[in-house]
Amino acid sequence: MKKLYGSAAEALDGVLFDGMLIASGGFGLCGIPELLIDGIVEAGVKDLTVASNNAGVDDFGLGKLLATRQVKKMMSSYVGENAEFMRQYLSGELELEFIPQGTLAERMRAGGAGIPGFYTKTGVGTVIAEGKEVKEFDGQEYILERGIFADLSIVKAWKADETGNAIFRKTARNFNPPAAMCGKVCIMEVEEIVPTGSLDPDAIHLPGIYVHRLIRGQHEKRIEQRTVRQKEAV
Amino acid sequence: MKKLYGSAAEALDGVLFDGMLIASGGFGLCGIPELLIDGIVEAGVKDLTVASNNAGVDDFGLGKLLATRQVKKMMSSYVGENAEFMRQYLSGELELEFIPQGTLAERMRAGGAGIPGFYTKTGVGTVIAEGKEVKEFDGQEYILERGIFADLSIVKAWKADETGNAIFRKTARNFNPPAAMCGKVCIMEVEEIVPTGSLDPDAIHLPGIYVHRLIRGQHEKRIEQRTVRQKEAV
Amino acid sequence: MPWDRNQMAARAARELQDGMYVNLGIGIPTLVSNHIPEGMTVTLQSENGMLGMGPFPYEGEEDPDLINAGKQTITELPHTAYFDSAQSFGMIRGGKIAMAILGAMEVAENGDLANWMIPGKLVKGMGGAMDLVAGVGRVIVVMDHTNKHGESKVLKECTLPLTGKGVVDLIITNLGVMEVVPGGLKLLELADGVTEEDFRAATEARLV
Amino acid sequence: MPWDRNQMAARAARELQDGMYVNLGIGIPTLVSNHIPEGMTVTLQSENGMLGMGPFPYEGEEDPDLINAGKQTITELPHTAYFDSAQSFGMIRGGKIAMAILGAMEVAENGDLANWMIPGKLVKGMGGAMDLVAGVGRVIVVMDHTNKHGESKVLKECTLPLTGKGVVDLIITNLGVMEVVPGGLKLLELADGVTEEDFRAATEARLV
Repeated sequence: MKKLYGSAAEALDGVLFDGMLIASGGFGLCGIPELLIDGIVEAGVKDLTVASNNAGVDDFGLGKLLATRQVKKMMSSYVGENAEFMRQYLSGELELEFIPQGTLAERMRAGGAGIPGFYTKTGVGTVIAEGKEVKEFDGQEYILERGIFADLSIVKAWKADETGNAIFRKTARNFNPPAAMCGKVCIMEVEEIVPTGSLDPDAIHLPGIYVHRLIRGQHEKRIEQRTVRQKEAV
Repeated sequence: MKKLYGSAAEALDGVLFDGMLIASGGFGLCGIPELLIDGIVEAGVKDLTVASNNAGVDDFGLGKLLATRQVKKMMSSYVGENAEFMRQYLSGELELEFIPQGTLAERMRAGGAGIPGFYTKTGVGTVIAEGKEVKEFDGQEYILERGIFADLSIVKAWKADETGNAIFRKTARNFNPPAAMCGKVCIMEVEEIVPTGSLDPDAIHLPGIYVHRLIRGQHEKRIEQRTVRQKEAV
Repeated sequence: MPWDRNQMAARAARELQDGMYVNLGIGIPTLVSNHIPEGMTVTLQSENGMLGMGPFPYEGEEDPDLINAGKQTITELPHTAYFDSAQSFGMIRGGKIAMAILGAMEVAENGDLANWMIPGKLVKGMGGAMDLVAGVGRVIVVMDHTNKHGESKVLKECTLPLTGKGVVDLIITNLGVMEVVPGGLKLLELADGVTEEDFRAATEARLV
Repeated sequence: MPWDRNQMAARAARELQDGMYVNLGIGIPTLVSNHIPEGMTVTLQSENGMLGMGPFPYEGEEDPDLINAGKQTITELPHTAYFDSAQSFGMIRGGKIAMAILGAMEVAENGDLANWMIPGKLVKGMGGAMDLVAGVGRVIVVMDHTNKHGESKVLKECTLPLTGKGVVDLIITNLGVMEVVPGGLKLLELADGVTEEDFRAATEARLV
């Protein structure tokens, strides 16, 4: 069974529908599935709910899907690097569910691991706990959080073999593995396809079982906050 | 702060007490903390509860701790490769909590990740569910399982640097990472200490933050079921 | 003539599809890997923490760090990936493994499965069986139709403690193949030379 | 004279111990890394998925795949390890990070912390702050003692939506250092030239 597709459009063919829940990897603009986001913009599917830690910037990343008004709701921990996002949110056009960053990552991981709910102390006593079941364990309060089961996962890795075994690079790993795990279908974009057998089986971050479709392409990899230090005088 | 100790006895000094809960890595005899088990035998601490997928064989692995009657209770998914174990169990000298293998791994991982409870469908409608809270999610029943918070984790890795960043080899990884995560104190034994900076930071299986003490030593690495195939005639 | 172990394994192998990730239990299910059709890629999981399980090693090439869930020495393949047991059972519980092919002591017409414990006898534990039957996409049982006393193992209700409730999808025995459907079992196929009468006589469960 | 940002960071750095794994928030907490004593090893976590965070890169050496939780380009160190965000927050929630040093809008005498949201103003989200304050071993707040209107930020009760309930252990402001103890805050230390009277006048919370 071939997992490798020729383009984002081909890989997305047949899996998109209006109103679907999409989980996306990436943190800020780092490790985001650039090509698949472009593909979804092109496909024009709408009323999307997108679980992603951030929402991109105006002209890059998930910001592009917001610009086209394809997103109905975001599930995120930190947004607002994006003027159009804030405009839609403040005008009530866009729903937003704030989720603590670790709870979001764990909710994705839980969905991928067949865990419909887990207890955490994150958010106890805050607005995050409102409407959630509270349970005591050993005298401490915890709240029940739900696994995320997405219709589609879109993720970005560095390298993969043709069976989808993938490795990520540095902090571009971030939400990509948990996002990949929680989708009924997972599509992954990579910078490089390597021959099967050339990755160290001990060093694979995401086994191919999680990856249903695979594309390779050029990535812009934009930097959001370029910060440098001065070379000390020799 | 130095994590590297000279011997199992030195590494175990000050962390053992009667009645404690120890989580151990390993599957069968593969990837077990041989040296630390020997060290605990020598230390003579007793009334231990040990969470480990298996219980070793009569003269190797956790079987040694059973032979000396230091174990009060095992939390395991599969036992009985061990005559002394079965004798103690059948005579009522040893308590045994059977835990499905995946539930055991997840309970360790949960404890390490600060999750006191999670829901799973594993064991629903079986003896495993008896006495456990049942909850419905989306029309399906799940049972509540608890995170394991161990007093001590004993694990075995292949290589580590001096800060405890560790890599495992092939299927010897098994329960070692989740066991390592769930202990208040984690002691790791390795076959090789490598200079800090020589491991690829993208390829580290267990970051050193989980590892409090570290020893290097010779491992027997006994094979439980040697199974081979015949070379085809050329 | 009823099917032998190899024929049962071959029949089970016909349930495989190209690209599938599969978990094979101990016993007859292990033989299924000998019957994967040429040109079809099926990736075997070993639940201790491996995808892409290869054959047994040649003498002298055994590696103590490379064993399967039955603790036997095995080998790796070009597409092998290793991971820890929490991740491994995450993919099982999360439904990423398309199919498990397992042995059984008893199966009931509602899909209940018993394959881990006989009260009063030595109990070694369920290992990963409960996780597998609860989590994987499709559970196929391969077993003899009757026990050594000639009593049906395909029952109205299991008498032994369950491994999973309503978890079995397909039953392959030495006498034929049954699908678990609402209301009972649907006979899909008879082993060569087994009559429907023979089959019904050996089956306690309701056939619909 | 009250402490300046650097003096507050230096004071916070005195809470560090050799071998600690620490998470530093944005703003003054980031400056703490400039005050780690010579010879002491402190490993910084970046909660997007990294232990062993190094300094900013030199011009031209920025790597888009290597950023901190503030999305700034950074570098790695010899003992760096990368992992995914679920693992990263697993270690936070699991109490493996010994200490977090964070900024705040308000802190209350019972350890309540508010640092993510002002109703009616633009809300960008809590990011990882709620996970950090709920999970790490010890939470140290570093902030100005009063707001720009001169009103105390060290309160009897927080007025803003909470980031965490009863989570703060130590408060370092430009006026001094307080520990959260049963019944209120214990004044541990005054900034140079700040009198206890000044300090009390600027503090709404009960000092015990």
